[in-house]
Amino acid sequence: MAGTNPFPLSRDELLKCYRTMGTIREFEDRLHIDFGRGDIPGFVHLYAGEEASATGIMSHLGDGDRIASTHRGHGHCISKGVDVVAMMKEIYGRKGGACNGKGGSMHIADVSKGMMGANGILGAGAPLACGAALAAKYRKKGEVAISFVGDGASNQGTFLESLNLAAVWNLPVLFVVENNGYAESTSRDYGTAVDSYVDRAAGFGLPGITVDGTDFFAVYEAAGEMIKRAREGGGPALLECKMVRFHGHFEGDAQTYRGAGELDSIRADQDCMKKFRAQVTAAGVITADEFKAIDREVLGVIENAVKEAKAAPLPTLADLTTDVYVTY
Amino acid sequence: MAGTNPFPLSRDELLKCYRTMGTIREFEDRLHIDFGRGDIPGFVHLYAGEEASATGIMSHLGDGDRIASTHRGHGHCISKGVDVVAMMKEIYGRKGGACNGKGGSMHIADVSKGMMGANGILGAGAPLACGAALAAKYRKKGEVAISFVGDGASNQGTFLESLNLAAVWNLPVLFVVENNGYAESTSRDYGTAVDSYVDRAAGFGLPGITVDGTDFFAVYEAAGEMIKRAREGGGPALLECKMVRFHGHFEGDAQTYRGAGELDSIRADQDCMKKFRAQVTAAGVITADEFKAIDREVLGVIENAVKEAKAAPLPTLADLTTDVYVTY
Amino acid sequence: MARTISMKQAINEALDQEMARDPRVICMGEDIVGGAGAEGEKDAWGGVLGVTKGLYAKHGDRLMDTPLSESAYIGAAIGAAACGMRPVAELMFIDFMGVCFDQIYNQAAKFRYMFGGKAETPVVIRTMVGAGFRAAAQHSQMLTPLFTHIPGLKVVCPSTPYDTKGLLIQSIRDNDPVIFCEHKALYDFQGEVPEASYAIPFGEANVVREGKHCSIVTYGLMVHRALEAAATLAKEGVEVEIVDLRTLSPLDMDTVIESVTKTGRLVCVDEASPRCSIAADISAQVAMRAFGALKAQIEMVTPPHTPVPFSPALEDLYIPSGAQVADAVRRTLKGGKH
Amino acid sequence: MARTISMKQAINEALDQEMARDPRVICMGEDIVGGAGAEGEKDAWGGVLGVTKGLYAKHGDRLMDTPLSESAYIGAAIGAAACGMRPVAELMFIDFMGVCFDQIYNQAAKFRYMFGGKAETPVVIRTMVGAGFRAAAQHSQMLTPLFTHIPGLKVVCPSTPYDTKGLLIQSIRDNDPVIFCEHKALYDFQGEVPEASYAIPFGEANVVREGKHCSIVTYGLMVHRALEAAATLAKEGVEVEIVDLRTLSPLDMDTVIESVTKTGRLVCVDEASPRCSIAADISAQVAMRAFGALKAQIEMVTPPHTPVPFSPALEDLYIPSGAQVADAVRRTLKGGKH
Ligand SMILES: Cc1ncc(C[n+]2csc(CCOP(=O)(O)OP(=O)(O)O)c2C)c(N)n1
Ligand SMILES: Cc1ncc(C[n+]2csc(CCOP(=O)(O)OP(=O)(O)O)c2C)c(N)n1
Ligand SMILES: [Mg+2]
Ligand SMILES: [Mg+2]
Repeated sequence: MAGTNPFPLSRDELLKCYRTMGTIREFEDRLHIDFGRGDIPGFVHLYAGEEASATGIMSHLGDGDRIASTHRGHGHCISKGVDVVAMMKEIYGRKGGACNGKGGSMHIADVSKGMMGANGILGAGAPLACGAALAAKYRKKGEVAISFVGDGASNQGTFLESLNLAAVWNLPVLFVVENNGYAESTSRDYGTAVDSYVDRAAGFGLPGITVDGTDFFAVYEAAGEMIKRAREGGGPALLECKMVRFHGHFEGDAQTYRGAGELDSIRADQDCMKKFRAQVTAAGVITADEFKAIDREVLGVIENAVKEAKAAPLPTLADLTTDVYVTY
Repeated sequence: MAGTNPFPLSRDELLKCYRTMGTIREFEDRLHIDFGRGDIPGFVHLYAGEEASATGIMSHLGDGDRIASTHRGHGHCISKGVDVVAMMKEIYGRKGGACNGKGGSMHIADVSKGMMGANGILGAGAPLACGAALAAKYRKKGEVAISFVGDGASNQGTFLESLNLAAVWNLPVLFVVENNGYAESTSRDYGTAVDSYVDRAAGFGLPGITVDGTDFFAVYEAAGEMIKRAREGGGPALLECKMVRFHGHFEGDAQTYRGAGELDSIRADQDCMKKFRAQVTAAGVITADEFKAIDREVLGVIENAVKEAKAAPLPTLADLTTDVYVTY
Repeated sequence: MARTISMKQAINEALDQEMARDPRVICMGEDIVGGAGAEGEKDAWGGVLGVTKGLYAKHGDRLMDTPLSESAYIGAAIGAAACGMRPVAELMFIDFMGVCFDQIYNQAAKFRYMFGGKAETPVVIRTMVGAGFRAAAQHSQMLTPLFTHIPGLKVVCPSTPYDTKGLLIQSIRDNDPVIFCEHKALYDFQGEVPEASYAIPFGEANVVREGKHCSIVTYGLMVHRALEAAATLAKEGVEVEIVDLRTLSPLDMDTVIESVTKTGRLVCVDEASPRCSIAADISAQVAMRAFGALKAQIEMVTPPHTPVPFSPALEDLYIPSGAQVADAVRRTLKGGKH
Repeated sequence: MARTISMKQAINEALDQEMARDPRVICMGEDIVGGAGAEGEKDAWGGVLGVTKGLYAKHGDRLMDTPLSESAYIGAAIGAAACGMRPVAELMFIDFMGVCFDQIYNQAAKFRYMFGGKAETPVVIRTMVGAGFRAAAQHSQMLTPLFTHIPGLKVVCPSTPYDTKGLLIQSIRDNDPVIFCEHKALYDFQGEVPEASYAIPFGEANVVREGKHCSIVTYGLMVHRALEAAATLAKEGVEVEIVDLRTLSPLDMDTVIESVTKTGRLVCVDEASPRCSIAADISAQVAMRAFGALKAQIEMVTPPHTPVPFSPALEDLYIPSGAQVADAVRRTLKGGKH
């Protein structure tokens, strides 16, 4: 019924979450095109299709809460509040980029926003998030930390050790396994020897939940509960988001490992943004036109980011050897 | 009833197993004394109190089966058939030692016996055992590999990754967690965030069993089943042996972390050799005098090993730089 | 018969021929086949840059995709090697050594010594090294010095398709653990390579250019930068001699010293970070063993002591250039004993 | 007021004083308290060799025992450092770096650069180095070159209780990641140490003995071997100058070069394996930057290119001795420009 809002978020919050997801989608789809054109250097891993996970989780966080991300980090950055212009400049290797062009796509960070960095090493973010959670524990302000990991990377020792450490120290940390079914070209079911991450979590004394990661509200609610629990001293937990990725592992991947029609069908049936729009318009809380307006707005934001990135100056020899140490 | 043998091993096999356990016990108790005297250099971790685990498991193995051991490796070596004189010489740092004096207590190996080495790095044996199992899979002779790990080391990423790998590749490997309640001075319950290793195994899709590791027959039967299954292509499994250690973590440890009377009580009530004798004499299969005869025999074996070790020559400068490479 | 093929193809061919020759050779790594457990194409990737593509069709299950667990599967390769196999494990980027180094330097490298000469561990770890891919700080490192430092390891880093094939075949046949470093920026580099199988012995540096004024000692991609410098300098009447080390451990110091004895001058070029580098190692050994032959200071050309930057504008400045090498040669030519 | 205390006590005191001074300082490691979850004594160990014993009584839960998971807890220390804490994590033996190196060299070391200068990671990793304990190949390594090679890390290795206290305090206050190497064979070494807190700046080598005939550059335990050699040589009328580097990164090359410029001769002594070692690094830099000052070949004294043997008979031969250092000095004194 139009007017009554059945969702756990206000109309404004819903709009904001949609804008975040839309920004991620447009950011990534644009990179896909520009990479294809040869404009963008290096390895680029796109988050398109997975937006509901980052956005649903990050809606619960403030700047004092920390996240440790993965190689597929753009969505985590955007939903944690990192400036998209600074991100785009970074990906273009420019001065004024989030890392002044020194990090690139795989290393975007903004510590002022609690974003501890995308990470080129699988599983490496988990101990860092434990450390952030440990710091939060000493600070006693109820802050939490989130560790993102892919289904493939969930088999890294670094990640597995962290599950145990978090439980032993009862840290306010949430481990989010973003299970998009593949690690590069290898299926999750080949590489991970357990059906449910809830069972893996249980092997480390952690509570776990599996949700449909393409359903924003499912992610939002499960994460909300777990984060609240962690803030209150209830300790770590693991959230598995089952999801899909729309582009290749990285740009340039022909994705021949996918089944016939797989990509079409996930784009048709498992598009988290489509689902969000459908749920929210059906409830009459936001109209299709309002969503379209946001889509247009976001298009402009990304268009502008690309323009600014291309116009930004390149770093020079003087930048090469700065920022290695605070003092040396 | 005297004469009928209720055990899954013949009288001769029982005598052999007791001799093995007794050899380990005497070997370790003797090292304890000689270390106290200052005769033995380096870090020495004794297996006394844990003999039923190594012996119960190794009874199922031949030379073609491989084991990867831990820092507490003497018991694994002896029950896998490594020569005790060569071991003793090694621990005394002599030529003619199992490793010609280059390895010492923490690195005794005998590849000809399928003993791939004690290991100074926690968790490091697990991938090696996976590799042995992989080789066995290619060789197709039904060989298996065993990976031993302590309760503390079971939290190493290397070990945890190996559980997953073994399951993914369906390797004929058995992971044995020797849970003696402590990692150095830290209790198992502090360091390991799950009550049962069966749950941890389940987190990697592995079947697991927990047994009383001070009960030789419990170990023997559980290991036998799991090893048979692995030989037949049934894949990896995990066996937790709950056990006790009689000496300190290493020689020199005052063990003040133990509760009052703890050491006395485990020596009184959880001595695997006492239990073995009681079970077997009660069934009338072997007499107390026969056991005593073995005890005496073993005493002589170790006495002789120490004598030979002390008489053996020390390595010299010419040995320092050999055996680094096969060719260089 | 020699044809012109790429370094990538040379690697593929070496693996193919050795797998055909010796049933104990097996390969494992992340996506070295690709498509495991998925519905689409099997052998979908053949490694992240397609180097092993096609081998699955010929050798089937002797190539294994792995979970993303380098400690476990590289350790398994080492364990299998200790049990009679000849595994070739791929560590996708050498930068990932930090999650599995223990298995390499405390296990594989030390077994033989710790076990008193009674173990053999014929494992090969193939891994991509070097910068130039705009892959940033965690996917562009050289790190050869870290492995060269470790007794018990052999370290190989070829500069041409010909050397690549011969050295990889030697690595597989070798009875010690070998770290085989493939420079990603050379994967498409073309060169003449015989079709037949051949092995290039370890510890034999290659004098890729003769000259009398100055020796340049280097390896991998930097051999090509040295050749650029040589071309420039030749126009100035300076003839440099270039020694391509090919294997960093064992190291052919005899050839280096012979060259320095002839030229009296030395420039060491290394793509690794400067401190405790291969460049430093060679320089130090020359300053110790052939000091008398030196007519002037030794020069080293390396990147700065910084991580590898992402921005192409910076990365191009980071990687030692032919011009920098030429400058170093000019500096040492200007130097001299006082 | 200065008293004579051991290096162990100096470490304990530095930690104690810094924990008292700055609430952001926390310590973590395996059994650094001891007895966690057990029924007996709390603070049962204070670290495997008792170095942190007693700190728990004073600082309570700011010292944390850890599960046996170095990647996780050292990574957590690094993460906490990036979030405003000043953690001191203990890696029991440097030999264990292989299971957690990624967190150190790809994370802590690179954050600042990769993030464009916007991150600080003030973490200290305390770790035991060196041979002499009959602890064999996996518990006796030096490995300082591996860390020194990495841009973004600072590497400290003191030789006396006085330096230990001052450098550890500096390490904790420093805003970059520091690898603090404690030589286990020096733990009981005694020396004068002020009770009051003080910091010794990084990058300042210490000339522990002045002399005019030859410079010996070294660090850690080897400083004492150099002093032995100096005493022997003094009887022969040879006065060596000994430079104790104290910090390997940053490195005080100015002091080294000043000394070599004075003496004209250099012997580098390193307990690390020879290839790509600290000895090689210093030698190479001198051969590049102060070649003109050298009157003879540089000599390096290191162990052989082998793992550390267990047998005391071999280990004593493995570790460079004062006699070997003296011989090297004699060799370079005999050498000279032709
Ligand atoms: C330690 C390490 N090993 C391997 C890689 C190479 N690599 C990068 S992404 C990737 C696949 C990751 O899969 P998953 O964790 O499922 O994340 P996804 O890419 O699906 O988001 C691999 C193997 C790496 N970056 N780090
Ligand atoms: C990677 C690594 N970390 C730490 C150590 C130091 N260490 C040696 S034994 C030990 C305790 C091991 O406990 P557990 O695994 O339970 O085996 P137990 O000693 O009880 O047999 C520790 C921490 C090590 N050898 N390797
Ligand atoms: Mg995935
Ligand atoms: Mg234990």
